Amino acid sequence: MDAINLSHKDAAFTRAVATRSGQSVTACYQCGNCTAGCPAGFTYDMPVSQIMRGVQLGLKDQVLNAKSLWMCLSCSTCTLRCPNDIDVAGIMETLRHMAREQGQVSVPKVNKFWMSFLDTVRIFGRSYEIGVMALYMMRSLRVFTDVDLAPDALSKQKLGLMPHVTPNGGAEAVGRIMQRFKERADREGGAA
Amino acid sequence: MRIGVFICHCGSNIGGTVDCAKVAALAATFPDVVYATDPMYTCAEPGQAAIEEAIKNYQLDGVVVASCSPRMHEPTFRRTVERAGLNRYMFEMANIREHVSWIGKDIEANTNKAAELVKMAVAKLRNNKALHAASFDVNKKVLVIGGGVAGIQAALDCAEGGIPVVLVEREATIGGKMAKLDKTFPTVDCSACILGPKMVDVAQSPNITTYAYSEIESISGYVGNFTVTIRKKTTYVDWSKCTGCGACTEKCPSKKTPDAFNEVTGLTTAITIAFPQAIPKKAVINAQHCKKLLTGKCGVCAKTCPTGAINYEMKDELVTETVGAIVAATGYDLVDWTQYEQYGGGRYPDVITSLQYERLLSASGPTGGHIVRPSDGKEPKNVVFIQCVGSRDRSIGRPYCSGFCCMYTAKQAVLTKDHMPDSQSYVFYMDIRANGKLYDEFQRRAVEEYGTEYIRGRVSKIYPDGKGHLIVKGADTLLGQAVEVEADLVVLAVGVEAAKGAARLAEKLRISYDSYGFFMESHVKLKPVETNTAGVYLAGVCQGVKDIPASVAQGSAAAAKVLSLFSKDKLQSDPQISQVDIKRCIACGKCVQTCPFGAIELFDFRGQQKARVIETVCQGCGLCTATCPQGAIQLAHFTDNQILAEVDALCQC
Amino acid sequence: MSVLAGKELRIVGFLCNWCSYGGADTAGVARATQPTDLRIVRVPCSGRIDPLFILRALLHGADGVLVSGCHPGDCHYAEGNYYARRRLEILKQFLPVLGIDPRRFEYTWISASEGQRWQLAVTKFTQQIHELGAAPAFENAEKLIQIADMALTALRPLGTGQHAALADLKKAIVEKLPELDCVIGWQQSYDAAHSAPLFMRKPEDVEKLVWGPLNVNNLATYLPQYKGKKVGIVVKGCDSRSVTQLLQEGLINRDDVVVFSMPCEGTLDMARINQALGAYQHIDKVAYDEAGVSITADGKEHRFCMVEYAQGKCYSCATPGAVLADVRLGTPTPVTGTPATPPELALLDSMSLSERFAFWHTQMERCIRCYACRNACPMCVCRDYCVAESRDPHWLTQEDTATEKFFFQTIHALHLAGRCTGCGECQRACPVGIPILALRQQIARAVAQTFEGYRPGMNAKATPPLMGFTVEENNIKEKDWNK
Amino acid sequence: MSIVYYPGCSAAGTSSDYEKSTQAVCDALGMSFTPLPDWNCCGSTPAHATSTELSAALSVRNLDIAAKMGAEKVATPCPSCLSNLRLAKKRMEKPEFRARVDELLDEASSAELPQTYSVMQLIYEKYGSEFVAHRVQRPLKGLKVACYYGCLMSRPADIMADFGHPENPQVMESLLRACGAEVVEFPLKTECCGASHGIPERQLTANLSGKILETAQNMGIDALVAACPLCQMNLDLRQKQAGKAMGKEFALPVFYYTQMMGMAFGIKLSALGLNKLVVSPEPVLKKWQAALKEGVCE
Repeated sequence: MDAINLSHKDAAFTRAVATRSGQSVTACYQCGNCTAGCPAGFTYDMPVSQIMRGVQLGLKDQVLNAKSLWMCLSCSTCTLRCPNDIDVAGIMETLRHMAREQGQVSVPKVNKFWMSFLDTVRIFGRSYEIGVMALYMMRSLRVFTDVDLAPDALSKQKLGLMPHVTPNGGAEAVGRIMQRFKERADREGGAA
Repeated sequence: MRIGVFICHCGSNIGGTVDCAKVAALAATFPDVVYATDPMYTCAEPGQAAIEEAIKNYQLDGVVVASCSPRMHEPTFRRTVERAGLNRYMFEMANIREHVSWIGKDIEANTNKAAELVKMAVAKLRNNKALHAASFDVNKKVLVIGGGVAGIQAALDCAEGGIPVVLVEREATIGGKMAKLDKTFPTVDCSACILGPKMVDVAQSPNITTYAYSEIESISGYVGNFTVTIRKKTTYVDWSKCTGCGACTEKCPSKKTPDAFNEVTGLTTAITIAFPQAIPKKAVINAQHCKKLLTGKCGVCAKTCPTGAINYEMKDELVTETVGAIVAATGYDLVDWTQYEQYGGGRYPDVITSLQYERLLSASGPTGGHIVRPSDGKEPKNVVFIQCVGSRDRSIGRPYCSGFCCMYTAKQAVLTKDHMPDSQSYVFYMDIRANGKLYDEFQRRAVEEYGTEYIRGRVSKIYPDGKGHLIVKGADTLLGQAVEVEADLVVLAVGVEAAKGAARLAEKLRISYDSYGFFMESHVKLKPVETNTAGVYLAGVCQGVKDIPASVAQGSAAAAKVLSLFSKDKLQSDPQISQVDIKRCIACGKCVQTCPFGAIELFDFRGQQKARVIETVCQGCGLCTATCPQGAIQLAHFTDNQILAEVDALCQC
Repeated sequence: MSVLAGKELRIVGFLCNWCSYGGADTAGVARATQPTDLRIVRVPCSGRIDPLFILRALLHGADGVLVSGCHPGDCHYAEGNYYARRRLEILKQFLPVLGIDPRRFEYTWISASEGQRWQLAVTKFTQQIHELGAAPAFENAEKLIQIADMALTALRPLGTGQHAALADLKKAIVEKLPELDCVIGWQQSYDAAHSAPLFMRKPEDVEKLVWGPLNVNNLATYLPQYKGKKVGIVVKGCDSRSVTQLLQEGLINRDDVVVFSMPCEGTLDMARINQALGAYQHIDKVAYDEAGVSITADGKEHRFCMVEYAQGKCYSCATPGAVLADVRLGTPTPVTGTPATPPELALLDSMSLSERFAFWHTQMERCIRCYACRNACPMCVCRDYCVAESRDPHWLTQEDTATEKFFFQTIHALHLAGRCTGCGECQRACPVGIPILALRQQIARAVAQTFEGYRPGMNAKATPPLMGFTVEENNIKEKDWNK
Repeated sequence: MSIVYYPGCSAAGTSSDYEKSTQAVCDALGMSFTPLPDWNCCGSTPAHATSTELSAALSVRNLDIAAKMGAEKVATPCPSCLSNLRLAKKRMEKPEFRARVDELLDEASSAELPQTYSVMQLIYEKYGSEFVAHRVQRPLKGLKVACYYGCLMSRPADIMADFGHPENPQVMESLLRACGAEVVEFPLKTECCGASHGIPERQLTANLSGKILETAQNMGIDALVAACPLCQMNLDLRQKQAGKAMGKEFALPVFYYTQMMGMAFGIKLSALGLNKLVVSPEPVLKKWQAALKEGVCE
């Protein structure tokens, strides 16, 4: 492993994370409580506390490429127990936004699932499970990963088979929100 | 008037962001200023000598020094001008460091501001009058509040110096927190063996009067002459008769009383003597658990007591003592750790505090020194210590380090291994703070010789796994991974906070306290024992976290301060007190009505009522001056004309 | 030395030595960057801060004043800041009537350990003052003349007191006279259209006593000089409040005073009446009826209806009967409704801050500094030792500027804070007719709002609000610097 | 003023049983809601993971409709929706943020947006456990249960402060105790179940749900009680997956709290959607009925 040259650290990145998340990055004293409590931590390639350290040191590429950003469950346990009152989950979310804007999505399947979900919302105004599944399978080019659940899920009518469309033009209104969002994101140079 | 002005560079502290030479040049143009200069260090010996010389060479009758806060060096420079023959009140200070150079970097603005502050000081000085201190008698007796190790040390040193001491302790016995400890770091001395003799000395000293189970009700007066009212809380036992034989405690039927001395790790009786070495060794009835007091039926202790000391009708008693100085040594309490819901919020019996663990380790504790789990009485194998619970935690408003937890945790890990060779201890820590004599060496021994597993990371959660273990979920940040320990017993190194009621006591003492309730010293570096109230000194953790040697040292330091204060037969009173202009006074009595100290009285002056100030009682607040509509009562050194001069110097330009 | 142009404004701070000055030091030690505008005056205690220091600064060029003391409960002198809190709050509420933006003055509590809080307070306050900009100079204010609209609905019937039991009153006075040095009442003055004080010592003096809307003088003004002697006094409702206030302050003894009272039906605004009469040689006739007075001067009859020509204070008067009296005669006058804002104050209320500044400047230019206002005031007890004419303390110069004269008015008003009963003698006595009562009325309003409806002169046993305190103040809010 | 009801998307699919039982329990208590017409999805995790402003826009559209209806409060059974709607309202307090969000909407949103509450909180605050106990007809005798809130019902702490301690809420416990159940303190009540990662990262969810189920089972309870559609699905539908991940076999029925309350209120079981539970509730029902009968004999 090569030594990281700290004299080339990206201070602008540190500042950007602090500004966009509204959090004081320097307040972190690396106690590791976020890592200790993170339920998804065992799937991370970089534990939360090290992501925080990476942000402090301006290690932009390393942080934005971390798979951890996409494995985070947004449960906010890290925020809750941070002794320095840092909204760590908020920082993770900010990093996710920044990574996507830069086109760095290290766990594509998670993102694909999210995009599929938002597609059904865009079309129908509400999400419905079969639609999300179908779109997700198309996107990820994989068959239903939860085949083992299918018998139970189907027999117990766990999956909405019909899209529930909002009745009074709500779907169209949501479509317009998404459209405006996409246009603005394109205009402002972020990848939505 | 001939005024000299000295604009101090304070090295680069002021000179770095204030153009001192320019300020001096401007000052030379202010009215009555005949000499202005900008020395490098005004407070240093050559700086002070230069002031004295200038006073002589330029026939100055007033001096302004622009430098640091007057709270720092006003007394220093007053002595300087006095040495050169001026009255010490013909001196003013402009604070151009704390209020100028340290809070902004704009040299133009700072220089301008510094010059204006000097202008204000000159304007005030032009209205100053020589003031002369009166002298008054000192009551050479000291009050020590708190009978922990710091208070004990202060009391013993004063008593040794021949000073009568009144020692007031809130609990039934002196000894404080140290009396509850099993061993002390880094020598693993038996705490009782080193504190016990000191406690006995207190009991045997003819100079020390101890009021245990008592609290300070009120304090009035001033340095040299304080009057203190002490509330002796009801013990239901006449201590003049109680011999401490303990017969009552053997017979008392209420055997399920929580044992406060043992940090509620065990049970005791409703009538109890805190511990065998208690000083004073006297019984106290816990009214919340005494059958006789609760239901009227019982009275066993009264029947048992061979000296007839039990008195169920007893009430609180107020006693008054007069003293000349006060040492506050009120110590600390543990942070309420039950707010940590993630550690069970107090619901898991096998999650205990470090002080409770001390009682479990102690041979005089409820388990006779056997380490057992409170839940099932079994000996634990895996013991997890968690540091910084209630320390360095902004989220609960306790951002400071409690200082000694690292060391006592290491000690407890060592003792755990001594008690149970098969056990394994784990310590979750963030940083090890072991900067005392032999401290780091001791902590390393805990790791290297005693096999304690130190894990660098905070603990996120403790929960019972349903099978008798506690799962401790932490992180090893050095490894970069979450880790878990299946613990049998978890000991929380709970942080310290100011003792309960510290703020209320501070108000009675008229001293300041910080946002955490610790008492404020006069100067954080140079006057760590004094307070801003003359005659009131601090010792021990009440001033800030510290360990036993530091507390003992500060106790001795406070005693030294008291002894040096009492080395004079008379004290000089502060002449900055109110004075009545008899011809302007119309005896409307508004000053008498508002004075917080009752320092003003009406008297008959050639057939007319007039007000007058009782010199030794007046504290110099100036409330009367702001109250009197005709300006007939003026606070010396802060008269209407002096303050108006300052306001005008600023505004009318 | 002038303010750094374009960079700074003039901000004066008054800080107590023990807490806030220490807090400012703590901020300095922590190198907590702050704006440079503030200059600090160190005082021992916030209780030492006479609100007049603040007014002096604000009238003489300060753009803002910040006061800081120990937190309530933590005063080094036990109680000083409790008094300060009340006095400073009343000052803050007083400023607007003068035309000074109350945001130019704040008071706060900062302990010696609160360096950060001090930094926040200074930063926010300086920002606040910069948002307000430089304070306008009083001397530069434009000319503005406005006159109060006196057409108001009174809370009680106004009349001329024709059914008053004057004969009974005279009888009662004659009966009491032997025990008393004298009884103070009213008599006809140089003509039938004016009245003057009457000092009755013999039974025949009592015959001269008159009762009616011309009895404008507040006779309580004379009482303090009789302290120690037994005297009687005839009072209207408003006068009785002055008597009560004098008793409350111990300036007279209850045992030495016998109070005679009859219900008042209102008094005339003599300034307007004299103006209507103009210069005349002789009063031919003064005739009263229920609704008003007809005065014939030099053969010309002038009609003055009470509802139109009463003194401003009479419209909002809710105490036509005496608050305390030993001899009470006549049928009480009914009072209905709640007091409205008095007309002088209503006029000020209708103006913007800059208009008020202009208004007062115009009025103060007219002031001849005769101190008639002070001399007429029954509560102005300093008399010969008034700070207006003293060099030690030297609050006022003899400079003939509107600012100095205005500052005197604020001194008078603040010395009366919580004591002024609103009798209006100051304004009535003013030879040039400056409506200075409005200043006292604003303070009275602030005192009533802040201290649960307290009205001076209603209860001789009460503690005046500014001479006392409560640990918790219900209506005084601590400044929140985080907003 | 009325409380507007926002069901959330899963009400019509995965958790129609939650929806059904919620309605039944509210009816039984006499709590009425006005339906929010034309509501849309709050965007859930995918929206806020994409953009805070997009997430807020989707939520605000709903809050705005409610505001224009004059709603005082919005009620939702789903903690995820709750969290999104509350966060959106809080963030809209900042003018710059509001302007950015309004740009995405058809029209600028109302100045005052109503606050959102979980149905559970509304029941608890309006009726309290005493009234609920009074309403009970068939107490949940003999049933030992543990409450599981999931990670979003009490968090983030700053926006959910009115619900209780974020680590140890007590509302569900109080309600179920009022219904006669023996409720044990569940130490993992607010730990995360794996949430929406069930589809793309099933192993993650299986592991987390597995730990929760394991601890719960160790405590010797009859059933786990949930309040979140996603949690319930992960713990119930995915219970076999979780078992496999832990190398254990679980058979722990996972009810919605509204189903349990409905049972206690004497509501017909078919009206509570118990048939949709994947892990059979039969043993629980049997134990309960047996205990009830015993009670009758006493």
